[in-house]
Amino acid sequence: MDISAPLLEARNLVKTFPGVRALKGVSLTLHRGEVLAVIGENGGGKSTLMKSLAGVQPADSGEILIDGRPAEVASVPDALARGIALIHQELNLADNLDIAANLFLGREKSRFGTIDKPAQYRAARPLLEAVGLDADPAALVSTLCIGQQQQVEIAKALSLNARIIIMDEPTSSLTTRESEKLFKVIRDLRSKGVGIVYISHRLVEVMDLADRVTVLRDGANAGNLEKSEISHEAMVRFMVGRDVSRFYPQKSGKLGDPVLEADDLRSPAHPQHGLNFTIRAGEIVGLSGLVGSGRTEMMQTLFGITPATGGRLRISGNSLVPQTPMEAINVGIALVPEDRKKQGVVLEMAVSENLSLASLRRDQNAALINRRAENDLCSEMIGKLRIKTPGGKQPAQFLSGGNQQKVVLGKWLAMRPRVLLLDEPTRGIDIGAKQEIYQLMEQLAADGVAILFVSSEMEELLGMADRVLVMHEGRMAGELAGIGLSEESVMHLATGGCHSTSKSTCN
Amino acid sequence: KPSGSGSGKKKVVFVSNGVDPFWTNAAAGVRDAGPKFDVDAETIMPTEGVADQKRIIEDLLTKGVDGISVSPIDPANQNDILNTAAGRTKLITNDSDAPTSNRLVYIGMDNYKAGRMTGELVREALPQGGAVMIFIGRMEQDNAKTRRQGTIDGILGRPEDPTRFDPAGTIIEEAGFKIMGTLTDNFDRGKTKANVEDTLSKYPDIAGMVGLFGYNPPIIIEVLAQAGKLGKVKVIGFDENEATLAGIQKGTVHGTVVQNPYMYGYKSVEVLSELIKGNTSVIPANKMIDIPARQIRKDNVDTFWAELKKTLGTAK
Amino acid sequence: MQLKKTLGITLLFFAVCILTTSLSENFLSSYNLENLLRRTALFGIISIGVAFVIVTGGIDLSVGSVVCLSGCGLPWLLTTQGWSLPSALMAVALVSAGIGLLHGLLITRLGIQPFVVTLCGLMMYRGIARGFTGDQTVGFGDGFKGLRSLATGRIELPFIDDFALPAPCVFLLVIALLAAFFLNRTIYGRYLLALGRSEEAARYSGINTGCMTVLAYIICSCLAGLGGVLFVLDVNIAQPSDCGNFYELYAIAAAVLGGCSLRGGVSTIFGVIIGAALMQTLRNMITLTSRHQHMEFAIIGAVLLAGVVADELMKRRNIRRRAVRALREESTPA
Amino acid sequence: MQLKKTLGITLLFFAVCILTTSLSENFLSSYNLENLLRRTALFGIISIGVAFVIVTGGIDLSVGSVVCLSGCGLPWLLTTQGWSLPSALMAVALVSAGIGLLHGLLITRLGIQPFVVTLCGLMMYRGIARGFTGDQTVGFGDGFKGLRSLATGRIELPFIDDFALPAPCVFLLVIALLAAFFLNRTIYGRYLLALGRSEEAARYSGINTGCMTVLAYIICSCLAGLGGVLFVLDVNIAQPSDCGNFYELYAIAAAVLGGCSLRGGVSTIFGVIIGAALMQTLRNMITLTSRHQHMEFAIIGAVLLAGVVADELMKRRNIRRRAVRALREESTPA
Ligand SMILES: Nc1ncnc2c1ncn2[C@@H]1O[C@H](COP(=O)(O)OP(=O)(O)OP(=O)(O)O)[C@@H](O)[C@H]1O
Ligand SMILES: Nc1ncnc2c1ncn2[C@@H]1O[C@H](COP(=O)(O)OP(=O)(O)OP(=O)(O)O)[C@@H](O)[C@H]1O
Ligand SMILES: [Mg+2]
Ligand SMILES: [Mg+2]
Repeated sequence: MDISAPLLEARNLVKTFPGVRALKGVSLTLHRGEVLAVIGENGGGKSTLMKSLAGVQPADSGEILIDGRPAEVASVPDALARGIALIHQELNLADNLDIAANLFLGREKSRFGTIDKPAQYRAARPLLEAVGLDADPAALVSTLCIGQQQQVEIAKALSLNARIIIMDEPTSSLTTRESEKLFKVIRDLRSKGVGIVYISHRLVEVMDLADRVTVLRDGANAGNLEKSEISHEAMVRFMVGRDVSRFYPQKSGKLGDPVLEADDLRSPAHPQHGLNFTIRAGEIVGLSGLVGSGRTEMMQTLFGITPATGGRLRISGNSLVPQTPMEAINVGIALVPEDRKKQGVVLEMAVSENLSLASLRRDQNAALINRRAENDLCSEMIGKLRIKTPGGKQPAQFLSGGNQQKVVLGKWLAMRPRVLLLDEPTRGIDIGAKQEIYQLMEQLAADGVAILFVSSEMEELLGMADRVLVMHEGRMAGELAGIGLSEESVMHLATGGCHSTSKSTCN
Repeated sequence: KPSGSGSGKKKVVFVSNGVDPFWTNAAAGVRDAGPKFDVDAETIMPTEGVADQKRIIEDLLTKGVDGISVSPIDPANQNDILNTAAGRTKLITNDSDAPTSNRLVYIGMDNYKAGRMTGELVREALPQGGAVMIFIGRMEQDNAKTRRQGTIDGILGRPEDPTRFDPAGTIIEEAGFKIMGTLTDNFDRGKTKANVEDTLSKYPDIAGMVGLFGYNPPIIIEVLAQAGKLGKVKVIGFDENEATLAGIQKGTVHGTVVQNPYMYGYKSVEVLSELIKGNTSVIPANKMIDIPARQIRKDNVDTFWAELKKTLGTAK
Repeated sequence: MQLKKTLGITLLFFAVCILTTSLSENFLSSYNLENLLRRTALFGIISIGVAFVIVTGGIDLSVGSVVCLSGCGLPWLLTTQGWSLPSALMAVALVSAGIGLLHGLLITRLGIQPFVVTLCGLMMYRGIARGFTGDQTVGFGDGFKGLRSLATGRIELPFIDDFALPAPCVFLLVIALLAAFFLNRTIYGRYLLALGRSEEAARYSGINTGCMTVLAYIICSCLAGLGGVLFVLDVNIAQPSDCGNFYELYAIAAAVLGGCSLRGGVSTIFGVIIGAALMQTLRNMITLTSRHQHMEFAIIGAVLLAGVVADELMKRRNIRRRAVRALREESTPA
Repeated sequence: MQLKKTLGITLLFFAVCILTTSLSENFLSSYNLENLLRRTALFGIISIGVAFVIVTGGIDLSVGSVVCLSGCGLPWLLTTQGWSLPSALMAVALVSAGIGLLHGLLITRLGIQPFVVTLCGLMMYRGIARGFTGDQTVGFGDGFKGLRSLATGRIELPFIDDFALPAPCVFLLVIALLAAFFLNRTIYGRYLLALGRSEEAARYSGINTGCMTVLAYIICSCLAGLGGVLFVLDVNIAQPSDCGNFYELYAIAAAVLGGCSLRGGVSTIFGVIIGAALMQTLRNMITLTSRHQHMEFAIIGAVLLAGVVADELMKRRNIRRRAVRALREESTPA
């Protein structure tokens, strides 16, 4: 084995999808004991590159070298045999099976083709410990919450004893605390000589972890940064191709009357805790908490998806607890949901149809679709939100994540909401689109909309929110504003006050 | 419409009421008669009941055939299509008549009478009466309905009345007989078998079993053989399935009533070819060409079978 | 878009027609065309109903049994029970709608799978029809000629001699136009299409998806009920153990042939009608031209499969071609 | 876990048995039990096959037609064509496996939906059987007694007089044990369960999901083929136009009753057998105790629906109860 040669080298990879050339000759080098961050805008080709390195979607042309020798990685088993493991951007678990079964799927510990379950459970425990997941290996994956499932994915990659581990946005559904555990694992692996490719849109993490950064733009290399060159500005410059000044917009600061007042509101997931809070017109309020702390549940209760089991809610002074989303919409509440692809847009439908889906009812002519209103709305929103699409007829599935999110926002802007609920509005969205969404939020607030947004990104929370509500295990743990608002104070409340080792209670 | 078929031969078609070995015998008659009377003769068997039969007749009229012999599934309600056919081609009925339609003549027998003949066989087999179960493919079609009613009336020795109807679920106790019911199987042979088996479970002392559709008796024999009750339970069949005839030879089946489907086919072609030529003298005054049913018992089974083999043999 | 999706099946349909014409000079006779149109109309109506359910991503296996229930129920009520025509028709309509409502509620409220719910329905409704008729054939005999002309009537067309439009075609035409209009022009149609692709996204947009899904099942059952009525008016009798057997499969096959995806969200009413016409034409062709009538379903099955496979291959080729074109365009300016 | 999923159906089954026993003293007669066991075994075998396909999230509508093809094919080859027994059996097995392979390849390679592929199969294979038999009944007559004892034979049990185990039960037992072992203990079974729930998760774990899916369809068709052979050996004759009609629906219903989810990834072989037994017991019950034989399917459908609904309601209550318990536990220490 040639020690001086890089662990993994990709040269000139090209990958074409119907209508899209996702990779136009991308190269990448990874050394032993190194964390290489790969960043870039949505649709830049990061995931595609990783999938071709891991044999999931082999590249059309180009070369992959391992230890300096050309290696063919045409399938997942090929990649596994060469010690390459990939944690996918999306969760890929069979939730009808238990944790151990998922960890060793495809590589079962077996005797004569029969599975040795005890051996699997034994082998699973240390792996779960390493990623900080306190769960029985015999527990069904369907009983875990998203964050825990992500931890199972990470443990699975560890179980491969891979020499190269690729992580495609592993922290997108983890909060700071869970992320910290992951970073510890990554540092451990690095010290053992494992090469790690780390993809994230959270530049803070990248600065924390990365030894080197490779930036992709439009399916091509946009630049490389050595450890010493890594800085927020440098990364952004490469990603966007220009300087991005003033990341978070200026706050206007004028607050109006209370618009949303919750009084002892009880969500079905945590009916034992009543929620109390108030949001004023023009205010941007952040909602923080650990994974599974009940933030999404609260948003869904406010929006009538999972109607409240008790308590009162006042919207602009009128009492109403929405029992269906329609009722919520009628009083001026809008929700940009957490799972964009499933709940936000109808992927196969055209951009224009997605944009009008909520306002059709309002613009109807005796139940007929008002085509003119639909087209007007479409061009208005494409212009206003700068949605990048060849036209209104383009199916939403062909848009990048950021542009899909803008479509969801556009759908609700058309309804002129009084209260805008945003659940992880920038998850998996690149920096350019993020900034546009921030500006939009600020502008809406200036127009008197009350905004409540959930975020697991501390930086965004502190940058955007006038005030932060913190949830812990289904209850409102506290409220922070002004000088009291800091990363430490949020984490303190989110972890349940003083003790930092309390286990997260999912399921 | 006149025939357009290329061979120049007149075209006649025999339409059955379903798919069954019974109709295979009729088809043999059709095939044999074709060359004899110099016509192009064909048999079609509808699979999906009455709607399918209608569709086939319509398509045949389109095709332009010179004569059709049809076994209407439910004559009382099929006048429309029969009259349409009668208006466009020579139409006769077989096996089951449609007297109110414009058909030219009916070739066949009276199912009620044949049923009574079956009933007589039951009385012979069970002189001191007993419990009897009737098995049949379906209750709905006209020939099944009248055949079953004839059988019941025959067993009980009631006066003739083809319009009488006893619902399937009623137990009829008369004249020393107890008719336990009628079980249908919708042509699912597995279900027939289950019906016979379940009858043995339900009435261990059953005295007689009557299978009114051709495929019923062989399955009854099969089940009785497996249960070791051959001979103990009297079997009376209908139609001339090989296993039924073999059972009569062996004495495990008391007897069967046979129609003459071969003759239905043969005669249909003959009558149609004459009608096409313009010879209406083949139509009797009562518009019925009777091909009577016969009772087959141990004494005449050998001659009948030999005859049957001969007529069917010529077809092959 | 709509056109492209139905292009393949339309071509196939014309190919079958041309083939049959060349094999049998009677195919194009007005008598045959009328028969074919009537059958297509009858099956087309129930296929459109099924298409509504398929649009929501569901399936309705009970169509044949609902055909049976209404097809047996109407003559039974009229002749055996002596109900008046309006009340009998009303009863049939209410029962059909009630069945759809039941299906819809079980599916949306209890979350039971459509396949399972309607499979139970398939067994039940035929059983019920066999029950109330006492397993007897029911029919109109010589009566109800006026009513029957709804199915058997022919409408003389101006300027065309010797050919008249079968009455069921008028039903089909009206229903097809209404269905196409509903799906493509009204907000409720849009809601159905949206929820068929992503129930959640539709729900999160304030659409009452449960209600819309129930509506689709009601439409399906009602059209099946109407189909049953027209079938029995056409044939004049119905046998409860037979009537409508397997019709759900023919209807689903017609919808799939016509371009509906069982994954939901896609519909072309025009395609569904062509699909129904293709199936009927194939059966007609086999009776007209071949002596192997019992091979009928082997041939229909094979054509159906060939159609679906060809469609799939064509789709793939199109995508590949479009990709190549896009790339070329991309590289030209560079 | 497995037990819990099948608890409801097992209770229902026992309830039906107890009810029937109380209504008819003949239900528990050894003759009746033997018959019931034999029928359950025959339907159980094809239901297990279908369960394999359902585990992958697919569906096989062609089961009844494959039963018809092999059930007509075997006697036809043996009696009409005069093939030797081994070659005829081999041919039936190969054709059945080939059908499964075809389905699997069309589904995995071309991405056509299982419902569509097997719907075409449903039409084709019966048509083919009707074709080669010339639409004639085929059967063994008085011959092949030895072969037929595979289906009609009874195996005397030690210590039990007057009751013998029907031979098909041995087949069922062996197949069920193998199937349960395969699904729960072997890595391939694990692969099937995983890909049924999330095809991608399995594929990304390096599992050849295409290959495993094809395998499931082959198993299903082979068991359907075996079922067809046993059916015809039991009844002695087969009529191609009727043999096996609707058996796919009975098999799917048994699998669903037994706890398989049509969404894939869940299987309980034991439950499937109980499901098949329940359906057969219901039919037996109706013949034994009621005069309304034609209501049979209405009753079966209603029981099936009631079972599914009760199951769903129970699941919900359990979830709610667990939630309440969790709340109480949480609030106690506080
Ligand atoms: N299976 C596919 N079929 C067609 N196009 C695809 C496919 N997968 C990816 N693409 C396209 O390839 C391009 C690169 O996508 P990729 O997922 O690699 O981006 P990414 O950098 O990972 O973005 P993100 O940050 O949103 O995860 C995009 O334009 C995307 O739409
Ligand atoms: N549909 C559901 N069924 C059962 N439990 C659920 C459901 N949705 C959420 N939960 C549970 O409710 C709790 C709160 O979940 P929620 O999604 O509201 O948390 P969150 O703070 O938004 O976390 P995340 O960042 O993962 O979205 C978790 O324990 C989760 O497992
Ligand atoms: Mg990505
Ligand atoms: Mg959340």
